[in-house]
Amino acid sequence: MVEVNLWSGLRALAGGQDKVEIEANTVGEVLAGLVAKYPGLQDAIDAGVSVAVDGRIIAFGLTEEVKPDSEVYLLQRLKGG
Amino acid sequence: MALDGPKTSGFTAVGTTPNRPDGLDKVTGRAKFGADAQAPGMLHAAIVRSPHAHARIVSIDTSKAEALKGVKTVVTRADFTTGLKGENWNILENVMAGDTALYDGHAVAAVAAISPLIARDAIKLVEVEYQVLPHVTNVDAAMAQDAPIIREGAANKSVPAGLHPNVVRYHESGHGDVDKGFAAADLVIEDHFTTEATHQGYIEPHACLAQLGGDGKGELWCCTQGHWNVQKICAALVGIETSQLRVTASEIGGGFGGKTVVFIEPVALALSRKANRPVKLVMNRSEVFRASGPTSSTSMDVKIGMKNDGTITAASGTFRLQGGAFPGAPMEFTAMCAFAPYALENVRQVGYDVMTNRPKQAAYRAPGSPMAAFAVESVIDELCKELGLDPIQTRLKNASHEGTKASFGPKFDKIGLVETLEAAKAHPHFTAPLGENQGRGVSCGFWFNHSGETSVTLALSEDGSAQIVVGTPDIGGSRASMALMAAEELGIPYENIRCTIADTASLGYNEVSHGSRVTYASGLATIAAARDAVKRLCGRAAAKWGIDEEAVVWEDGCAKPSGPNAGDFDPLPLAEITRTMGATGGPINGHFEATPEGAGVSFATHIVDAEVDPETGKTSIVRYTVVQDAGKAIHPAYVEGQFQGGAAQGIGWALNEEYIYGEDGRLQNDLFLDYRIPVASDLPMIDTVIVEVPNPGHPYGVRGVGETSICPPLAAIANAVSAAAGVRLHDLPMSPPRIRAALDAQKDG
Amino acid sequence: MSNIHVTTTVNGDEVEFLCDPRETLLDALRDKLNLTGAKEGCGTGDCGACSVTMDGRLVCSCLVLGAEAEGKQIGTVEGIADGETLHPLQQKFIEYAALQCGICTPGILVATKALLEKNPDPTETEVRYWLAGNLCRCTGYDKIIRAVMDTAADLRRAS
Amino acid sequence: MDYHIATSFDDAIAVASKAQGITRFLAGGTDVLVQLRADIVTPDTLIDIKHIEGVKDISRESDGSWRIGIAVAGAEMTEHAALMADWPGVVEAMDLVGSTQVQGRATLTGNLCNGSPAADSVPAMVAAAMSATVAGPNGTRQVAVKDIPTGPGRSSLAKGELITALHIPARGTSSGDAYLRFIPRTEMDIAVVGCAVNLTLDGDTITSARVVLGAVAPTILLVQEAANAIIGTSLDEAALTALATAASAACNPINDKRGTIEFRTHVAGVLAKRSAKIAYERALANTGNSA
Repeated sequence: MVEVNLWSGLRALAGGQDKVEIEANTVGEVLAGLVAKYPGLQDAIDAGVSVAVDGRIIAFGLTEEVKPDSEVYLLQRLKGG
Repeated sequence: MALDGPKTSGFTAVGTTPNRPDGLDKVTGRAKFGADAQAPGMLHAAIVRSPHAHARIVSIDTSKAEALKGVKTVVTRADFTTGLKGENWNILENVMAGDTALYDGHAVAAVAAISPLIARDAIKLVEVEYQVLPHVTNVDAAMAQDAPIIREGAANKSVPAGLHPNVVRYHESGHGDVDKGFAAADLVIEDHFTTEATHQGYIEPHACLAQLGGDGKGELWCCTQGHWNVQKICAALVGIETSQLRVTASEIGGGFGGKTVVFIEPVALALSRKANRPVKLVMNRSEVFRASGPTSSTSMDVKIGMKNDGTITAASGTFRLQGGAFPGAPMEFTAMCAFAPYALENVRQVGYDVMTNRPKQAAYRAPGSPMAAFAVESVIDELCKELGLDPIQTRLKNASHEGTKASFGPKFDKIGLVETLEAAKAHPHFTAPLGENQGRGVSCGFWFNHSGETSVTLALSEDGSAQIVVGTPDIGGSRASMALMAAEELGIPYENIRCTIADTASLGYNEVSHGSRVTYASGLATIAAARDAVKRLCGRAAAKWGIDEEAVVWEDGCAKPSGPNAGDFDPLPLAEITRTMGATGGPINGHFEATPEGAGVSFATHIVDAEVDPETGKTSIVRYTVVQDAGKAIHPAYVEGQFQGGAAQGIGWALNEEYIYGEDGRLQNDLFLDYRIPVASDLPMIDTVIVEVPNPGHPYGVRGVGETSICPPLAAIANAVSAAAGVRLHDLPMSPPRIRAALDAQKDG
Repeated sequence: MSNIHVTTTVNGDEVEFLCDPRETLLDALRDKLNLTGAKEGCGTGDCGACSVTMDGRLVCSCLVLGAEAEGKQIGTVEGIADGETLHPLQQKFIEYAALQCGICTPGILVATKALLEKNPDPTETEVRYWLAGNLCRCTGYDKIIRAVMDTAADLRRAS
Repeated sequence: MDYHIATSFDDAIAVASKAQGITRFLAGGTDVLVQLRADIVTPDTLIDIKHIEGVKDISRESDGSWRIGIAVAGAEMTEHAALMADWPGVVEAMDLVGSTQVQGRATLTGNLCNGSPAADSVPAMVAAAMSATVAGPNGTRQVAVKDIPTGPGRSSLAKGELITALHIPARGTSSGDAYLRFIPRTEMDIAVVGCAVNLTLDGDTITSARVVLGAVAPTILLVQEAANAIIGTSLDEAALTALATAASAACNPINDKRGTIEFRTHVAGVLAKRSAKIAYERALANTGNSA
C-alpha cells in the first residue's frame, strides 16, 4: 500500500481525508485507485494532476514507479509560460 | 533515460557561447516571423470585436460587409464546430463568441477580403445588435454577492458551497497547525496586497496564414510557442482530423506564455475553408491587448509569524485571481509557490479562480508565482524591519533545502536556494552604499519548471555533420543550446550541427515551449538522441573491427576500443563511419520520443536599488542584480539573457504596467503608448550571477531558467521602493500617483 | 479608389509601387516590395520595430505614408550589410547575444546605425535615450547597449 | 481619402476650402497617421504641405526673432545650435515629443494643431509668447499661439485656414526659458503634467515672467498668479513656495489613466518650481554674448 497525500482542497471529495492508502505500483495505478475509492475525485484528476514521487514531480507519466515507502503527493497539473 | 547523476565536469562544448544559428537571418531582416508569410491568391482578414464588456448578441447582419467590393467571405460562430466540451469549448467560445460577448474586444465575426484595407473597411459594415448586460472586471467585486454572473454552472466541484458562481475553482493546501504557529511567534504581520493584470508584451502581434480545403486538409503557418498544440486545438475547432492539419511554427517574436494558446488561427482556417483561398490574419496592437491573454490580477492576504531570532513559525495566504471570462486563472500556482522558498512547520494556502468580464488569461512567465512572491516577500521584509533583522540572513535561516517538506507538500530534491542567497550576500551590490532617497530590496522567488512530451530526431550526414530536428519553437536561442549539447555528445564541432524546428508533419508530438522546459526537455531529448546515434556509430565500428559492440566506446568524436582487451584499432572518427554508412547498414539517426520526468525546480534571489523622488513619486531603478540557480548553463550568455529579461519584465510589472478598465468595462490603455513597458532609458545594466546546483533529473543538470527570473522582481522592487520612500506599498503597479498618495496618507496619518 | 504611383529608392535600388493613399511606407515595403525586415509591432510609432531611414533621417515607417516616399532615399535593415559582409553592428549583435526573439532587432539595428553615423562616441545614456523608441521585451536592453557601445569603440579605433 | 500635394499655401487653401468632409494637413504626420490607422479620424482630404517652399526653414529675422517653418521636424530644431541657445525651453519641449524616430517627423505646428492639452511644446510656445501666421481664403492674420487651441482636439482656425509659419520673439538678454514635464517612464509617455517658465531679470530680480501649465485643464493654462508670485523676487524659497501654490491652485485636471486630480495638482507645483529654477539659471547666464 502507498500513502497518497491529497491537497487539502480535495478533502471534501475524499471522505474528509487528506491521506489515502492505495494499492499501487505506478503513478497510473495511484490515480486509478483514488478514483475507484473516491469517485468524486474523477473531475479533479481529469482536470489534470501531477504526482510528486519522493520529491520528483511527474507531470504525465502514468508508468512511473511508486514504491510502498514512496512519498506521494497529488499536485495540480503544472504548466508554465 | 537512466541517469547515473548528472555530468558535472569535463565539458568541451557546453558552457561556451558560440553565435546562434539564426543570428544572421535575424540581423539581416530575412528571418520569417508570423506576419512575413505569403501565399499565392492570399486573402487578408480582420475581426469584428465587441465594444461591450458584457452583452448578449441579439443579431449579426453581415450583408453590407459581404456586398463590399473585394470582400470574399464572412464567418461567425455558425462556421465552427458544435458539440465541443471542456477546455476546447472554452477556447472556441473565446476565439469566436457564441450567444454572448464576454469582454471588450471579444471576437464576434470575421471578414476575408482581397486587401487588408478592404478587410478593415468591411468589418465596420458588419452590423451587430447587442443587448448590454451588467459587467464586472475587478476580482473582489466579482466575488461579491451582488456581482453579475458571467456564466452559471462554470464552477467545478472543488468550490466550497456558498461562494458566488463567478468563483469557479478552489485550491487549498498546506500542513501543520498555523494557529499554533502564529501563537508561538513574537511578531505576526498580516497584510493585504493587490496586483493589476499585465500583458506579456511580446513585440510581435499574433499572426497566421491558413489554408483549409473542402477535403479537410489544411496548412497553417503561425507564430506560436507550440504548434502541435495549435494543430490539436485548431483541428478540433474547425472539425477536421488532427493529422490532416500541418502546422509550421514561424520564427516567434516573443511569447512569454502568451503564445501557448490560440486566438486567431481557427478563425483564419474557417475563413479559408469558406473562401477556398489562403487567408492571412494579423492582430493589431490594440487587438493584442484587448483580446489575447494577459495575466491575472490579484487580491491577496498574507500572514506570517516570526520569532525574534528570525525563525518563521507559521504562514498563511489567501490568493484571489481573476482570469477573465473563463476558468483557468493560475491560483493554484500562486498558492503553491507562495511559501515554497521557506522550510515551514505550519503553512496554509488558499486560492480562488474568479471569472470577470476580461479576456481569458494566458500564461505569463511563471504564471501566478510573481504575485505570490510580491505579497509574501513584502511581509517578510516588514518583519525583518520590525525585528531589526538582516533580510538575507533571515531568509537563509528559513530557506528550503534538499529534504525540506515543501509548502506544497512533497520533499524537495536537490535545490539551490541557499546557494543563491549566499551568492547574493557575497555580491558587492548587497553592501554597496546607497544615495539619498534610495532604498535596497531583496527577494527570493520560486518556480516549478516543467517537462512534457518531447520528440527529437538527430540525423547524421555522410560528411560527418549532424542535423537535429526538434519540435519546441526557439524563443530565446534554444537552437544554439541544442547544438551545443549534441556537439558535446557526438564530439564534433558546434558549427557542424544544424538545429531545425520541425513542422507538425515532420516529427512526433511535442508539448508547447513553456514552463522553462525547452533546454531541459528538448535538451535531454537531444542528448538521448545523440547517444542513440552514438550507439549505432559504435555498432558500425564494432562490425568493422569484428568485435563486440560493448567493446567500443565513443570519445572525442571517435569510436575506440574500450581497452587493450578489446583489440588494437585506430580510433574511427565519426565522418569515417558516416562516409560509408549507406553500405554498412544504412542511415545513422538517433531518436528520442518520451515524456521526461525530472524538470528540477529553481530558485532565485534578486537585489535591487530604487530611488524615489519624494516630490513626484517617480521611481528609478538604479542597480539590479539577479542571482539564480540554472542547474547547468548550457549557453551562459543566453542564460544571462533570460535572467535580464525576466528582471526587466518584473520592473515593468512593479512600476508602470497595468490593465486599466473604465467604468464602462472597456480597456483604456490598448496601445504601447499607455501600456508602459520599460524602455531602454528606464533601465540600468542588469548584473547576473549564474549559480549551478545540478538538477538530478537532467544528464547535465539543467534546470529551466526562463521563468524563475520574473518571480522575485515585484517583491524586491516593492521592498526597495518602500525603503526609499519610507512607506510600504501594497498595490502594484507602484505608479507615481500611488506612491504620492501613500506618502500623503503617511503624512496625514 | 485610385492608387498612387510612387517611385522611390530603397537601399540604393530605384523601385516603383502602387499604393492606396491610406497605406503606409511600412505597408508598401512589406506588401508591395517584399522587404519584410521592418516589422509592425504597434502601428502607432511606439515600438520602433518598423524603423527605417528616409533621406538619412530615422523614422517609423508606420508613420509615413507610402505616397510620401516619392523621390526619397529609403534605408532598411536589408540594406545594412554590404553583400555577405555584415555591418559591425550586425556582427556585434550576434556575438553579444543582443537579441533573443529578434523581432525588434531590425529596427534597433537601423536606429543604432543612424546613431553612430551622427554620434560616433555616444555615452551609455545617449544610446539608451536614442533607443527609447525601440521596444525590446526579451533582453532588458543590457546586451543591446553593450553591443552598441562596443561597436562604437571598434569603429572609432578603426577610423 | 484624397491625397493632395500642395505646391503653395494658396494651393493648400484652395483645396482645403473646397474639400468636403474632414480635411487634415500633413506635415510630420505623427498624429494624423496614428489617428488614421486607429480609425479615429480618416480624413476625406489629406493635404501634404511639406513640399511648399520654405516650410523646412528655420530663420532668424532682422529683429532677432525666429521664424520656424511649419514642416520643420523636432530633430532639425534640436540640431540648430543658435535656436537652441536662444530658446532652449521651446526646443527641449519639442524634443520631448515621442521617440528619436518621431523627432525625425513631428513638427511644432502639428503638435499645436493636434489640440492636445498635454502637448509638450505648446506650454513652452505660450510661455515664449510665440505667434502664428494663419492664412486662409480671407487673407492672412497673426494669432498668438495661446489663442489657437480651444479645447481637446479643437482649434480656432476656420475652414480653409492653416498656419504658414510660427514666430518666436527675439530673445532679450538676461532672460531664459525652460520646460519640464512629468511622465512615469523616462521617455515615450504623454505628459501627465507639463510646465513652462519664461522669465527676464534685472540683475538677480525677476522683472517679467510667464508660467504655463499643460495637461491640467482642457486647454493649456497661462497662469498670471504664478508669474506674479515670482516677479519682483530673486526666486527665493518663499517665492518658489508661492509659485508652487499658485500653480497648483490654477489646476483643473481630471482623473484618467495617466494620473489623478490630486497627483496632477501637486506635481504642477513641483514642476513650476523646478522649471522656474532652470529658467532663472539660464537667464542669469544669458548675458547676450552668445547670440
